[in-house]
Amino acid sequence: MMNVMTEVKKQRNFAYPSARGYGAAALLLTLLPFLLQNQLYYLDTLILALLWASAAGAWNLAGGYGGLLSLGHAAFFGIGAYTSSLLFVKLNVSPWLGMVAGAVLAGLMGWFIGMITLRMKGPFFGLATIAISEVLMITAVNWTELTQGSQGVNIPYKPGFVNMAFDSKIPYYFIALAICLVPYLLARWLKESKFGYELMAVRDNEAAAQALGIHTVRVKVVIIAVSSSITAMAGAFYAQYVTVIEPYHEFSFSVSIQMVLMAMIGGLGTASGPIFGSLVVTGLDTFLRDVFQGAQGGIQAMMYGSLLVLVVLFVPEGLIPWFTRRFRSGKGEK
Amino acid sequence: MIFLQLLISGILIGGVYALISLGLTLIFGVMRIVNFVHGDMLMVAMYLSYWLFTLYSVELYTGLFLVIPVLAALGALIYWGVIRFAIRRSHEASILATIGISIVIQNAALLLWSSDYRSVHNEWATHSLQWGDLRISAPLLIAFIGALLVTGLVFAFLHYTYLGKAIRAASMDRFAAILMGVNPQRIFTVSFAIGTALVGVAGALLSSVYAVHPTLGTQFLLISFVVVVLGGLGSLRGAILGGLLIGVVETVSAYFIGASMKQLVYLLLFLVILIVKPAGLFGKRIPEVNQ
Amino acid sequence: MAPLLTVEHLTKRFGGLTAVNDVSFTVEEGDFLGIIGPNGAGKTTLFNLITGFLPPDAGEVRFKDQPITGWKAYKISRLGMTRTFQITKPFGHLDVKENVVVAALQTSSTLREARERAEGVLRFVGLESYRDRSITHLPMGLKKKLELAKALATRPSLLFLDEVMGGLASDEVQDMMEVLRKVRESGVTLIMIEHVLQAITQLSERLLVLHHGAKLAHGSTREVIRDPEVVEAYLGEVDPDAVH
Amino acid sequence: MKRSKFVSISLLLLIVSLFVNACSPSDPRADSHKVRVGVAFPTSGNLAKIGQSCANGTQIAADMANARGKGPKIELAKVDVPTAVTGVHEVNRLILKEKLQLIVGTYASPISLAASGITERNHAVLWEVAATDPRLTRRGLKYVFRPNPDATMYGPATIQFLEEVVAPELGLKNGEMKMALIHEDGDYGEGVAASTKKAAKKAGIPIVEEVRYNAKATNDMSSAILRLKNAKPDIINMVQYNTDAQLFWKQAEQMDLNAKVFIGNGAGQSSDNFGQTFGDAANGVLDTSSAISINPRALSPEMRKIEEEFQKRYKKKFGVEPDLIARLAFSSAYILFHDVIPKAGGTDPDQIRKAALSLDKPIGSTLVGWGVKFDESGQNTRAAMSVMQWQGGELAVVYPEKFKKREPAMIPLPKWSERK
Repeated sequence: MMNVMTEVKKQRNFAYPSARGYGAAALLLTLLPFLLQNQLYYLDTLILALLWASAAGAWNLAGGYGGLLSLGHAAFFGIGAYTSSLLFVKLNVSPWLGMVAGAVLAGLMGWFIGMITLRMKGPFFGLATIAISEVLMITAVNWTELTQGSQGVNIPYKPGFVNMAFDSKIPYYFIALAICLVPYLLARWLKESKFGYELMAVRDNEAAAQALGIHTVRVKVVIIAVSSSITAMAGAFYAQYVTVIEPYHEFSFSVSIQMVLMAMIGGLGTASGPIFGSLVVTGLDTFLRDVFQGAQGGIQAMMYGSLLVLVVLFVPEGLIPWFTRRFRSGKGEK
Repeated sequence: MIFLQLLISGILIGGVYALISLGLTLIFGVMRIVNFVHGDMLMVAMYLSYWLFTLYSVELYTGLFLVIPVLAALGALIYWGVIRFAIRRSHEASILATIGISIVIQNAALLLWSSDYRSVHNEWATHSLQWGDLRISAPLLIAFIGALLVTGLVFAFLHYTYLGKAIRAASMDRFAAILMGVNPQRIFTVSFAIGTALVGVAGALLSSVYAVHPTLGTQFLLISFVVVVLGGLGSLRGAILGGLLIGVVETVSAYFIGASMKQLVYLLLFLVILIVKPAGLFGKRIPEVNQ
Repeated sequence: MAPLLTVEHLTKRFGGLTAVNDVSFTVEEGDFLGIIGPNGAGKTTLFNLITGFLPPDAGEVRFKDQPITGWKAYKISRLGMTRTFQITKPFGHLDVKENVVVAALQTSSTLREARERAEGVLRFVGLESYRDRSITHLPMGLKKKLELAKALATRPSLLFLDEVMGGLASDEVQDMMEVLRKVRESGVTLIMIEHVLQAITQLSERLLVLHHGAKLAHGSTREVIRDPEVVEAYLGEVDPDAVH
Repeated sequence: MKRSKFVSISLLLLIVSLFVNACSPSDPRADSHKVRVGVAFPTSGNLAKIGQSCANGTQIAADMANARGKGPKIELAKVDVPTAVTGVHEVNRLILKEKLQLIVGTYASPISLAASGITERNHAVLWEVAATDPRLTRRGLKYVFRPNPDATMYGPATIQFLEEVVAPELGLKNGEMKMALIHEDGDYGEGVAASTKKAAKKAGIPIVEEVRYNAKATNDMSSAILRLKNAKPDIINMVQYNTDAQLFWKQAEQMDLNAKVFIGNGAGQSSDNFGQTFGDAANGVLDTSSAISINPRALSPEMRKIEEEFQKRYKKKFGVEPDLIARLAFSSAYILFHDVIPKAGGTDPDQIRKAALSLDKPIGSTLVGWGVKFDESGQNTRAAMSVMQWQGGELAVVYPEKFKKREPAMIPLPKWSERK
């Protein structure tokens, strides 16, 4: 972890961005869906990008800022998707409440996993998280009374705000945007807070952090719990948007890896990294699927795989730190 | 009698897992990277022996000696081309690299050889030895014997050649090994090549047992990591014992609690062991290699 | 008034090797205790036992008569017993100032206060001009100063220094000794493991000598330097007059 | 500070603009004599082989419909949908960007359920060719049509075959025919197993054992085979995909698992790979599904010509014989391209619905033996099932009477020892 992000530190010590910067961004983000009114398909792509950005952003809180490289975050994504859907389908509980319930449940699960995986370092921690998401997958497949097993849960389409289901895509965009902002703002806060500094200290050198009096166990467990609950929120929104969830995908390794890759491509331990990573990956995947429409399914997946390898070789610290470094060094840095 | 048959079947499938994990424990042991390409190397080896058998009617067990060098070269190429840079960057970068290569290989296989399910059907494929009313599957038995033979060979290599000792040293403490004049790049290339060649042996021996298709690798990936961690990193003995243990546990639990939940047993076993002994069942507490 | 730190029969075995063998000593408020001994004498292990990084096999550690044996490292540190590491452990992705801010945060209520105090500590140890430097290109001397700065930023009452002078050039040793004198004057009690004898003899009044994990000698620096056993085991000839 | 904020905004704009101009929408206006139809199958990932067969079958259906020149020329826009979320995204592409109103697809139930949600909301038609989840056509959706049978039809068809053919052959009454189930625990396996158990209960056939397993992670079937051996069933009913079906059959021989009847349900035992891998060792295995090719005498003369042309075109275009799933996709798609679209005069969903509901074709009027009569929910009520058997290395229909190409043989199945 050490030498990956040596350049990241440069854009940390910034003062608060001026109101104008924030204002411009806010304006753009609210207008965007209306701009794409007649290009609804791109709105759909954007919504998916924001959905995956919120999951990647949530993962990044633990993986990027805390150095806890979980390879099984689909466990929390699945818990979020299943909790809100089952509450809605079986007890007619509004998905908004379901999302909160899922977040709390996943947070507890994250706290528990944090406690049992404390002493595991590096690859062992990653493998343990993969095992945990597999265990949850098998449970969901076999606990048919609760989860309807592998047949999956099909969420009936009852439009209305309470049911988080809409005819137009624009409300979905704003929900995805809101969820996506949660980990983003949290990440920005981390850089300016005691907990944030302690977390990054634990990531860089746990022994040194303990020597300074940081309760490293609590810091790690708290960030995993927070990261899992936000991942669950993304899972709940996913369920409402795709309207069909099944254990073999929602708890799958490919979902876990997608979050990790987006955060890595964008830039570990940066606030906007996962968002940018998701835009690139979702955008590229969509673009390639469009270009290679007729051809055998494998081609765009091969492109996706090669992109990952290229990022590792040439832009290991991720695109955002690379841009900011390139952008800043162009200005004759201090 | 049931239990004896379960035990035998468990040991036989355990032999398969051990054979596949041998290569992984070498790579994972030496370089501590979670290598996602390993499963796909098995798939490539199986395709290779399938084409050798169908196109050039080269028997599986003779084709083996062609599959090994090709896989070794492929392993060295993958290390030299990509993983070498990824490791220098960071731990995460190496995971990202192996996942990327895995996706590329799987989809290349899909494009090149289509998604058909192909398996070698020689007379050995469904042959089985009878012993009383116990049934021992011939191809699995051959794979099991192959696993023991190969372990012996690699064990000898690791203990009696300089290169082998250097690899073992690197897997115990990379920095100490470097201080002793071990050239890490050569060690990593060789261990990656041998590791991949070993999985080549597994592929050749198993191509009559399983039908190969592009995503076959993912089926064996998690379980081979479980075996390697149980057995302790870099420990060949551990990989064999770990493989047999998992094979028996899986077969017995599949019988008693149902095949759909059999994974639960060994996954929970895996988690408990990681919690109690984060360096694996037989492994020593290997000092955390800090950059 | 109970001594600041009491160590009684502290023992630690790694398999057959007894790294620390039945060591007992006390440290009074305001002392400056030096710990010397050949490599592998168990000095760092002793630090790890006292500061909670290693659980002892036997013996007890008391801080102002409160038993803290086996406590977790962060709890002991919060009592005001902070340590530095022989092999420096900076936070790789934070710059010099941020490393100190992390430490200062432990005893500050707001981030701004921590930043101000961190600035103060940086000036105190002479690192203020390197505030924005990243860790990877920092020379050893500055890394050692950073270790000290981080420890000081937690406002310790008892400071454990593990070879802070290791690898420093002679002028850097003088700077460091000057800083340690100022730390001492600010009322902090210091325990220092050091090989640089010049620093030991000029800074510490009392001296503890470890040999093969056992206490060879413990007393005022002047007497211990002359103790023939110590001389034979470790020092070789030292001009007794050099001792102040 | 302002600079990094500015950087992320400019990057955001860059990405969005990349989207907008890179894929400009093609000409939305579909002129009358040409119609564009979406085709969405999983052509990558685990279901790649089946998905590709479906896409091939659908392509041939379009070629042949165009060759007949009855209705407008049909152009296909293919997309790959390996998972539900890509299904949603790609179906959105076909509807919102390519402006299509008719999509043929998906094979896998979760993808079908997800895709039908999107088509319904966007006033477009989903023409499902193979997915078996009963819920697809039970949610009151107006624009979902499924010519193929759903999972609930497998059970009754198998039980009916057991009662009418197997029971007399073995000289056993229903109550005496002990049946064991072994099925993968995915949506396909669970659906068919559930309907089989229900039908068996109704017919009084005892279920003596049920083994469920995870198809993706099963490397060894010996414990499952042991469970089956213990139950000493007369009939073993299998619901398996390709790899697990082959592994199961290999180990059944190795462990000498014998039963009077082995009967599969579509997928695994009906795939061409099963025959290629086992050759004569596959002989005697039965499979309930849509017929691979029914007895010509049950086909209308026109259908007989179509079967030959399909066989010829498929071999010419893809170099291999069409497997059952390709035939199934072809039959479903051909109903749409050849009968529904010409009648609807285009792809307007309401016209398509009207044309589809108006169809009334007897059993045997498609390649795989179905008739065509859609109920209000869009489910084809005449999706007749048939039972096939591997004989002489080939899969041939042996039941029902009208479709039979060959007599059912090897009932009871000879023991493995007697086979060699």
